[in-house]
Amino acid sequence: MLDKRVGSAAEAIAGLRDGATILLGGFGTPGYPARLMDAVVASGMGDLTVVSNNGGANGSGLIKLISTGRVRRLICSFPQTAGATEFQEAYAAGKVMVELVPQGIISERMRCAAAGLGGFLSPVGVGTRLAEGKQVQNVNGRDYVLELPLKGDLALVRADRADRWGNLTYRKTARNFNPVMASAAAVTAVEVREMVDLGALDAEAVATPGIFVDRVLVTG
Amino acid sequence: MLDKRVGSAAEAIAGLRDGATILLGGFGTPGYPARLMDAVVASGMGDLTVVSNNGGANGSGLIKLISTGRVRRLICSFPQTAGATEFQEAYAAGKVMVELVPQGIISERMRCAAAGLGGFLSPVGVGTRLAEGKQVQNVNGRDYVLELPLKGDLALVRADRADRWGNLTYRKTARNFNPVMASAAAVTAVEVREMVDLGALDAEAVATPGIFVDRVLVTG
Amino acid sequence: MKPLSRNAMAWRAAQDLYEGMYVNLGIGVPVMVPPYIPAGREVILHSENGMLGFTGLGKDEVVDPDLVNAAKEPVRLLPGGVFFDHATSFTMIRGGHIDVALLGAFEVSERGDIANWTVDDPGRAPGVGGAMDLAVGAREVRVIMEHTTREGEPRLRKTCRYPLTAAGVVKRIYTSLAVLDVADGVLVVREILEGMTFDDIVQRTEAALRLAPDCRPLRTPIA
Amino acid sequence: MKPLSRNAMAWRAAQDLYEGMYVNLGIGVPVMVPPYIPAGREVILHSENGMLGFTGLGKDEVVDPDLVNAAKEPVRLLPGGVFFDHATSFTMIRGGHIDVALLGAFEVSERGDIANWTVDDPGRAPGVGGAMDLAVGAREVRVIMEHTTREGEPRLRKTCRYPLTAAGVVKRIYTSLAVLDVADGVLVVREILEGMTFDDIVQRTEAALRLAPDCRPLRTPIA
Repeated sequence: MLDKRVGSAAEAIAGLRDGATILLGGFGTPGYPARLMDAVVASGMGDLTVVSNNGGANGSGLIKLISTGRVRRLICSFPQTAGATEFQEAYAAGKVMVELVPQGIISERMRCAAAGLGGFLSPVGVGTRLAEGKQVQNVNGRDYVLELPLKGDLALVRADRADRWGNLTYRKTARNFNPVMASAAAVTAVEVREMVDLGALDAEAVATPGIFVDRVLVTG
Repeated sequence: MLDKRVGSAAEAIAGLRDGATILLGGFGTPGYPARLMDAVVASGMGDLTVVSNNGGANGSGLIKLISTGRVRRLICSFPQTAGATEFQEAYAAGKVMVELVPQGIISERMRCAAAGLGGFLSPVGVGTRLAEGKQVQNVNGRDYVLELPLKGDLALVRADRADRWGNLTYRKTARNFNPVMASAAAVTAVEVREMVDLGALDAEAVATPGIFVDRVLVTG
Repeated sequence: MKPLSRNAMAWRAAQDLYEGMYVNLGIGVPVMVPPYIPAGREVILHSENGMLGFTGLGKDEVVDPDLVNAAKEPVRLLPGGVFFDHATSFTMIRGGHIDVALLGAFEVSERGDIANWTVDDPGRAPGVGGAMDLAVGAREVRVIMEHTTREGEPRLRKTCRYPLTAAGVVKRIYTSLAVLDVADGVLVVREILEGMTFDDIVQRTEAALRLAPDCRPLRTPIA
Repeated sequence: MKPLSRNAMAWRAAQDLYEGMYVNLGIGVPVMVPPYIPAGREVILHSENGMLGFTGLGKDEVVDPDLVNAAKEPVRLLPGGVFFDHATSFTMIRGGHIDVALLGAFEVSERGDIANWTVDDPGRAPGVGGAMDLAVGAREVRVIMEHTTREGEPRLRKTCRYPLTAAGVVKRIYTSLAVLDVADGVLVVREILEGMTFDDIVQRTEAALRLAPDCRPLRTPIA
């Protein structure tokens, strides 16, 4: 019987190694997989590349990793959280290198990897500092930046409900980056509020089909 | 009050002109917008480019258009329907030019247009006849074909339920090409089985948000 | 004359949003717009984190931590509102499906260039968010910003001094003193804060200006 | 010896599908596979029109015209089965999320090239469907086909005569006479139809062959 449930957060992130690339779901707090990230902190792994829209705040696992210098590179669109100082301090202290990518291009680069494509031509950022060093291609008279796929070794995802095949539903704006990240990593670990029987999820409303999911941890 | 309902199929396709590009939903019969296509037949418009996975059969609006020479170019992956002869006869008689595109590349090219991108690098068809004449690019040691966006003037979509904002749900495998086509045309006309009150559709299960939809016809 | 407050600027920008428009509101003053959209107009708001069809939360409404806008503030979903993932959200943004993006900015040039993502402070990590996607992808880009910096320097420039978000994309600017449209390398002044003159605006602006023949007084019902 | 029937070939291919595999079945013999998957193995079938987790329809089951597989035949969704759109479906296919694609073919070469989309009949419009996406994107491509044409010509070739679907992608071939694996420009014969010899296979094959040391008889419980 196919059952993707795991018993602990440590088991969910098993295989994580120094130097890995982690795709980390969430937009601020909604959809952020707090328990899985705590397990990453506990794992001791470092030299990580983390793809996350934000830089973490308020004592989260991500900000702990960053503050202790274990994130070599943060690929994000908006690292700073309003009202929080921890990221700014770690950044000013040189503890993390930031690769700033426009928000829609982060998700599109991950989708590109998920969909098995070799890159895409983006109109975003053309002629700006964020396109420096990237190849520019002209198609039908318009300039585009060639953006390359962004694939993770491990995706950490927060969902609402799952079944044992790994089908997922999300809750409101906690969906955000999670579906695209789930589809763009070699291993996808998910924490969910609730596990339901196979067949209990609406087949029309599953936002992440189980094919993209490897391990599911129920955290409540 | 924003209300995308229209009273007739003719109104739903209003503005269609000779030479237009139509994105036509459906995979065989499921999800094929029969009433809207009948209106295209009745409109008398020709010199059309039609993007459709199949070439139509069994007296459908599409096969009528093709048989009467009104489709200049059919962009499809699998024109022939098992057991049907009408398409084959029209093709052998030179009534339609076929641009054969791998099935996943048809939808990806439409998604590319929908997402405002300039093209994408595809591993599909590299070195085969279907890539002849297309630009090949090597990225990180692998060859890709540069595929360009495919945008419609009019998308014809079949959905299950809609609300007055144009939010759509589909039914089972009748979903197929419809969501990507709905998002990739200048004007999107939809026929639905049923209209429901605003707020009656599950906000987590709407497969096509109303932003992609212009006109909704209830056909039952 | 006292310049318009942030609320008053939000009010003014809201008046130009019409029935059936799909509108994205950037962080800063733009996210303050919803309560000022004239009653009865169904303007459908888009939030890049993955939502269409919401409005601000009323005073006594319950906060749902999983229901936030791009500024991570709690909001309320309207009937007909829907959720989707981030890739779909930016398909809407880049693909020309958003009618109007209302953005904050540091500076706008007379050619409609916008700079709103970094002030180049070497000690601070910059943040771009969805600004570049919105600036390039929305059908129309409008900016809400103070007319000048706290130090009194013009934000409407011949050329932006800060790194660009996108070039030549801004159509209309709502400032604390005026409403201006970008037209062929010059900003056309459509409305001037009641009690001020065109010369007052010229003195506070570096960009080339032209007075619209039908320029009207800029009045808001809130301070 | 009578070659395996289409059903028997489908049966043989089904035996190599294991618990938890995501498998796409092409039109032709592959879509006949579901009833032969050993009971109790949860193999999750993918259909490129936008569905995961289904099986063939039983004799007395009601047909739902909106519930079809890639061959447009009615099927039954299993508990846990889901629907999605076409772009998502091919994300699964091209992105390496499908463990096994079982495809029909006209010819396969000794290097694992596959030709399955056109026989170059100038009077007939060719059809490619999802074959090229599947051939390039699935983690493993397996082919089910008759060992020879109706005229007795080998379908396992040194080089395919028909236009290619993809080069060097096929890993295993189930024919009506044998099971073969592609290995460095030679086809390794793993199983030979019971009652036939390696020489019998050699005579009916153009591709370079090698007999596996542990080659077994190919037996099926159905005719």
